[in-house]
Amino acid sequence: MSLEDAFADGPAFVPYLAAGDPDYESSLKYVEALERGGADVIELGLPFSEPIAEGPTIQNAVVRSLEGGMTPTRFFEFVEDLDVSVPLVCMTYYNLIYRYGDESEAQRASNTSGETVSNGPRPFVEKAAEVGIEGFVVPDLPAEEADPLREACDEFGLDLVFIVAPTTRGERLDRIMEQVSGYVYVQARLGTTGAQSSVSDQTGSSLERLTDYDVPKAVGFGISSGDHAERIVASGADGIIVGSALVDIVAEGHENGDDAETVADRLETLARELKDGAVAGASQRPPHPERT
Amino acid sequence: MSLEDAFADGPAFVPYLAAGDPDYESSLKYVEALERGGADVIELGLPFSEPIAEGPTIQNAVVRSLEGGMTPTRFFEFVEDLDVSVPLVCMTYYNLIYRYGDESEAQRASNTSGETVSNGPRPFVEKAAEVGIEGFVVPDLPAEEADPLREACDEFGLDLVFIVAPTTRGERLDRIMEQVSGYVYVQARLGTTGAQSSVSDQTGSSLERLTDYDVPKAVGFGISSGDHAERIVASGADGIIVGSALVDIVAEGHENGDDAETVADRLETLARELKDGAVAGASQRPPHPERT
Amino acid sequence: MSADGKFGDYGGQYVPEALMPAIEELNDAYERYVLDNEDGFMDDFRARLRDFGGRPTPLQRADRLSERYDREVYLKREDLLHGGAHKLNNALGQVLLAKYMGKERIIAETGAGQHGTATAMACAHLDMPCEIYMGERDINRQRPNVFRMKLNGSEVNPVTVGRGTLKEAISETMRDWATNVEDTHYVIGSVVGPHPFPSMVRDFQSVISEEARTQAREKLGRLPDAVVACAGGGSNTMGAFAEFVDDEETALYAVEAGGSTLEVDEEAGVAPNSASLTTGTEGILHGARTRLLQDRDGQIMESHSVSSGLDYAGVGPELAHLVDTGRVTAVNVDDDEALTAFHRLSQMEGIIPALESAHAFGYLESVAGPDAPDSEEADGLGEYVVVNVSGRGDKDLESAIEETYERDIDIAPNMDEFTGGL
Amino acid sequence: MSADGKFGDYGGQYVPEALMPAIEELNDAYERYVLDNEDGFMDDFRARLRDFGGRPTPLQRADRLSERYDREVYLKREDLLHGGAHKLNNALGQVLLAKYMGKERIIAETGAGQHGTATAMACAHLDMPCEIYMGERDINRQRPNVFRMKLNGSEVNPVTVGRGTLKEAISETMRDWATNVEDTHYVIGSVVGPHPFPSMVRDFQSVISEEARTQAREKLGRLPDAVVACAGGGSNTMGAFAEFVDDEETALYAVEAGGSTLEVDEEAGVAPNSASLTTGTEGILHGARTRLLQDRDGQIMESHSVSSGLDYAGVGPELAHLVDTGRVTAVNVDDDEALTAFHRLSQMEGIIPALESAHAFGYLESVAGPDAPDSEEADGLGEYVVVNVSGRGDKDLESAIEETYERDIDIAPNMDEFTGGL
Ligand SMILES: Cc1ncc(COP(=O)(O)O)c(C=O)c1O
Ligand SMILES: Cc1ncc(COP(=O)(O)O)c(C=O)c1O
Repeated sequence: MSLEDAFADGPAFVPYLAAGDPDYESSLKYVEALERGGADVIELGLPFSEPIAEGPTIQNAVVRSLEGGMTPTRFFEFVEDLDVSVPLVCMTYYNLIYRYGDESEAQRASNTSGETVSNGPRPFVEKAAEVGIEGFVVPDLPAEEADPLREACDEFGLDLVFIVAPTTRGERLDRIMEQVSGYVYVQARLGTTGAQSSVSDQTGSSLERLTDYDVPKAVGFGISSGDHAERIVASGADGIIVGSALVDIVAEGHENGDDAETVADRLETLARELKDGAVAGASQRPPHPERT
Repeated sequence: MSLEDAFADGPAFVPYLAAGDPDYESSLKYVEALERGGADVIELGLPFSEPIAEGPTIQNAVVRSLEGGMTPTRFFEFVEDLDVSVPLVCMTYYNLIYRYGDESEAQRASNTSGETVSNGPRPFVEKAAEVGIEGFVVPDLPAEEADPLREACDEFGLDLVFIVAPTTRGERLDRIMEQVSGYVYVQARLGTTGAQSSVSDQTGSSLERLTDYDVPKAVGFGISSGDHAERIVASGADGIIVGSALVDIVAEGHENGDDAETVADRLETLARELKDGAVAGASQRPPHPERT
Repeated sequence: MSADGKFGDYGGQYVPEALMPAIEELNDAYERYVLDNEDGFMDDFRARLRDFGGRPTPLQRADRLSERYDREVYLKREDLLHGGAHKLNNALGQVLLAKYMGKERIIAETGAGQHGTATAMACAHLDMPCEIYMGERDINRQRPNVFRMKLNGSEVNPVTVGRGTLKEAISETMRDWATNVEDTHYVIGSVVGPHPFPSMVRDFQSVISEEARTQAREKLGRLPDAVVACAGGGSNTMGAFAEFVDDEETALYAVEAGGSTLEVDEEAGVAPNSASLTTGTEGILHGARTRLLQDRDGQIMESHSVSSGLDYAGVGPELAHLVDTGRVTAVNVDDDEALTAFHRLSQMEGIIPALESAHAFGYLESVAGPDAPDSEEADGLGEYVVVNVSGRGDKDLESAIEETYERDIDIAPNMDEFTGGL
Repeated sequence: MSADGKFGDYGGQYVPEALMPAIEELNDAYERYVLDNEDGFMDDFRARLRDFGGRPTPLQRADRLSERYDREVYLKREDLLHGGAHKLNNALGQVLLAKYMGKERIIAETGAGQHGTATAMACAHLDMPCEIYMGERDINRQRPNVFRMKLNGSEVNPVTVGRGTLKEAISETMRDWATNVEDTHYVIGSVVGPHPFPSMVRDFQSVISEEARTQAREKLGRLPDAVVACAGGGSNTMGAFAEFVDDEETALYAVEAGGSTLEVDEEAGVAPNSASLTTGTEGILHGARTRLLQDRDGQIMESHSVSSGLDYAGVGPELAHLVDTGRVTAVNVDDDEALTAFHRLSQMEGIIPALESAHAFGYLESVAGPDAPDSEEADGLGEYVVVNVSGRGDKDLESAIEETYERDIDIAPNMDEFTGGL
């Protein structure tokens, strides 16, 4: 199923977890629980050492996952080991994509100049396609720098999701919307990721800018409850993206030493609440001229 | 007896102690012991808070005496209380001489401008004469600045002793020798006061510069034993000045809590050794053309 | 530099979308105020550098080093700038620019605290509220600089995530910026980050080479044969090089921190050095493509140097490019050599340099010192060398003494009585 | 000044005879090299002040203070001099002079350590062995400065007699000089001591007012209405005033340390201030007749100030004379006012001043600040005031924070997290 298709039957619920948080085996169970809870697409984080777009919740998840030994190679194994059928989006920072597979061990050993030139994003995309990933979100890759990744995605048939910020307007918006595929990640508020106790009022106006663009609009940043989900979908979103609220459950379980099944059940429960909220929101919204 | 007369009968032994070190009563006994030991003149220190010409031994004596409550007023009482018949020389720094008696208590209380103008050295000299002091040594008062004190001394018939350093030559020497009376204090080595284990070789040449001046020459700085005293007088000195070696005895007695009589006896013993040394030295020296 | 902020393949703008409008706005302001001197911005800036900052800084002949190295050694005295390092050139420029842009709040990151103190000073001078992010570990290592920032009225926000050092502080500041982008300017502390920062910071710092070039002509009637500067992010480096880049006859040496060794520990993700020009590989960090210390997967490594101002895993993209094209020669000096040079300059010239700047002097010793092997490198320095003294060492007294004690640097004074009580 | 080094009745040469020949030799060298520029001494000195020291220092308009005090406030930035205070002007001059005289060894006393560090720097620069006497108590209070002296290759000799502060260190240095007078020069740290020191130190420091005068003419086309400088021994003061003394239209304010109170405790021999111009009486100390803090008997009192550089019982004889004749107005500022001014300048202008210099700003506030009573004193300052920033406050960070904490200065930043760990 392509990403765009996941948005076809009503509002899509797009949860995020960092792969390998807090360890490989538990993390597999957690991601699978998201599907049981109603996920339509799953964003799977490949942790980078400098996660500049993340708030503390996801930063800490990244640290746990890295300490658990997560690497790009392990990440691809993780995806292969996962037993889910919804489309997977890999969320990571550009350097990991850029550096992947640039050199074989043998090349490296014989390279005395100290200079290693990257082959660019293609090897990473090729490998991602091979393990069944459907698309990417790369928070530190603006549309201006995205051509090489865009080309590789096109070559291997993957989508490239872009984030649209509250400050993105005019020409910039056009440039992004030209590049985007799968869905557009509508950032609900300024700042970094992180669960919030109230939902941003700007969602309606945020979405209005985008009505003319024919791609699903998934809203994220700060959604933490079924109620948030409902209101956001009611304001016109085609989907909701939820990360930190779910990661909080993983973190808490880890801190308390809860067993993985218990944590997985909690994740499934919150996932269902969010999905139900989204569905409820859809029934309240005015008929949409373009997306019926 | 005038100071110069004290040098008439053979070599003079001129010991120094800080008045009031370590306390008023003991100090009286110590000074009197010096006379018993053969002192011809006694230099009595009136302690100043910044004794820039003294080495550590006398600095510490000054601190003890000040802590014991010594002041210029107490110093004059001390001189009156002393039971000695040899001439006394007051050794102090110029600021104490300069500031003495500049203002009555009443003047001070009514003075709101904060300005107090000194009357100069006269009141101090007048008072010193009254209690029977014969002269002064003021280590921080060079001949160039000495006119006011010289005048007051002349008025009250006191002597003004100057120090001649190893570096003093030519015109400077003349200028000093014009001002000096009583005796000239010949500094045996560069530096500050302090007992030394060997005696300076320069004594002979030091004295040579002075042969043409008709005033007794007392050599000081570093003399600590009868042997030193002997050699210095043999080199031509008319007297020896000894401070730190005696002060060391006071300090040691104070530290050990020895009773004042014991310490006084030790002082008398060393004084006698020094005096005897000086006398022995005199017999070795070549007949002196001017002073027979 | 091309219009899109690229230096060869390096540079660019790899930042979250939320920051892009601010960066475009900044780029616009940079072009108008800095490049075109709109509203007399550059005149205002230069006047403040002069009156508040104390420019021009001298180009001083180092008499005893000249004798030791048998050539004319001149010092560009950025240590005399207000605050004690070249950092003020940039901080004052950016805070003033933010003021011209109508921004109401300044944020900055700092590692050793030099950029933070410079920014705090500039903000007090220009009446701008300021918050500085600093890793908790750095806060504990650099107390006097924390005091200075607070005394100048800045908030100091401890960063507790990760290892609590510069890398984390930069990330944290970017997060603040992404949240408050509309009224806030982020004063980046070196020629790093997304365009226009590398170009803009270079332009603010290039007053160093502009003065040095003029002073060299006045004092010796010619240009120097070589300019030597330490390189962390590379701002004093680019500042010292910028105006000489077109003077082909002047060799340019960027001295990196060799740390304890150039070997890296990939397992631990640790490079015991900060030599990204010498040993790093191409990658993307903090908004720009450049040379980095990273592992095979592209994870950023923990760097190390005895001098905290050089302790950074990346380097400015323009400097990386100039090294790739051969215009700048990247060399490095290890911790011991830097400490020895720190003591040598203190004793022989009466200038206690920042440990960062000491690296530049370590290079001189290593190629031209009495124990240096006869080498072409010494010839490369030529007859007339300018060394950039990027900062003074007052901030480094305690750590220099501690590190010296641990290592037993033979020319160091005996400080035994103090090493206990530190 | 008359030829014998007298300023009115003040001045003179009250030193042990052993030192007199050295002082005469010095006086001769002073006249030849300094006054007559023999062998181009003064040119050499001025060139080194420029290249090594970083002169000229700026005369900077203080924008926010000007607004606060409703007049033009300009800062003479001696804090930007190498080493961080005006002290280098004198230390460099004297060490260079000693070199011209063929001396082979330098000694100096230091209290806060600023003169010691300046002397150590000058000695390293000029390749002269150097020993610094410093009270043991001061050594413990001023560690960073002790480190700096040692790093510059000087010996630091602890003085344990008495209370172990500046007064004792001066006496001890005089003793060393009296012992080694033939090959040693004693670099006195202020306009105090026997002639020719007060005149010579003033001449070395007068570059401050020479520059300020020219800069004032350039910037405002006129001379200032007032010059304000703190006064400890009075060297920055005389330096800032010297060239203005003949400009009758320029008022001169010497700001002393008022400490905690101007009352003195004669019993204990303690003056809880260092206001010798305001409350002192005539006397003889350390080689000169001048104004002193002394008890009725003429014993020197222990002075006190929150700023250790002002903490001295005497003052330069020329300054005392200028106050007596009415040319200079002596005023004073207490510890609390000085600390408040320290914070105000740090926050409003981005300049952390030495606590000594903060006294000068405290005076401005007390007569022209928003809470000042309307007074003629404010008129006395006029429209255009120059304040001498004699040094930077880096040396004072810890003590300023501690003292602030004890006193609860309301404009101070919250430093609670640090006051424990100091
Ligand atoms: C004195 C000094 N020199 C050099 C540096 C390194 O920075 P850059 O390479 O950007 O000049 C620093 C950084 O803190 C510094 O403080
Ligand atoms: C910065 C500063 N200002 C002023 C003084 C006071 O000395 P003077 O009155 O001689 O200028 C000192 C003395 O250490 C000082 O360090």
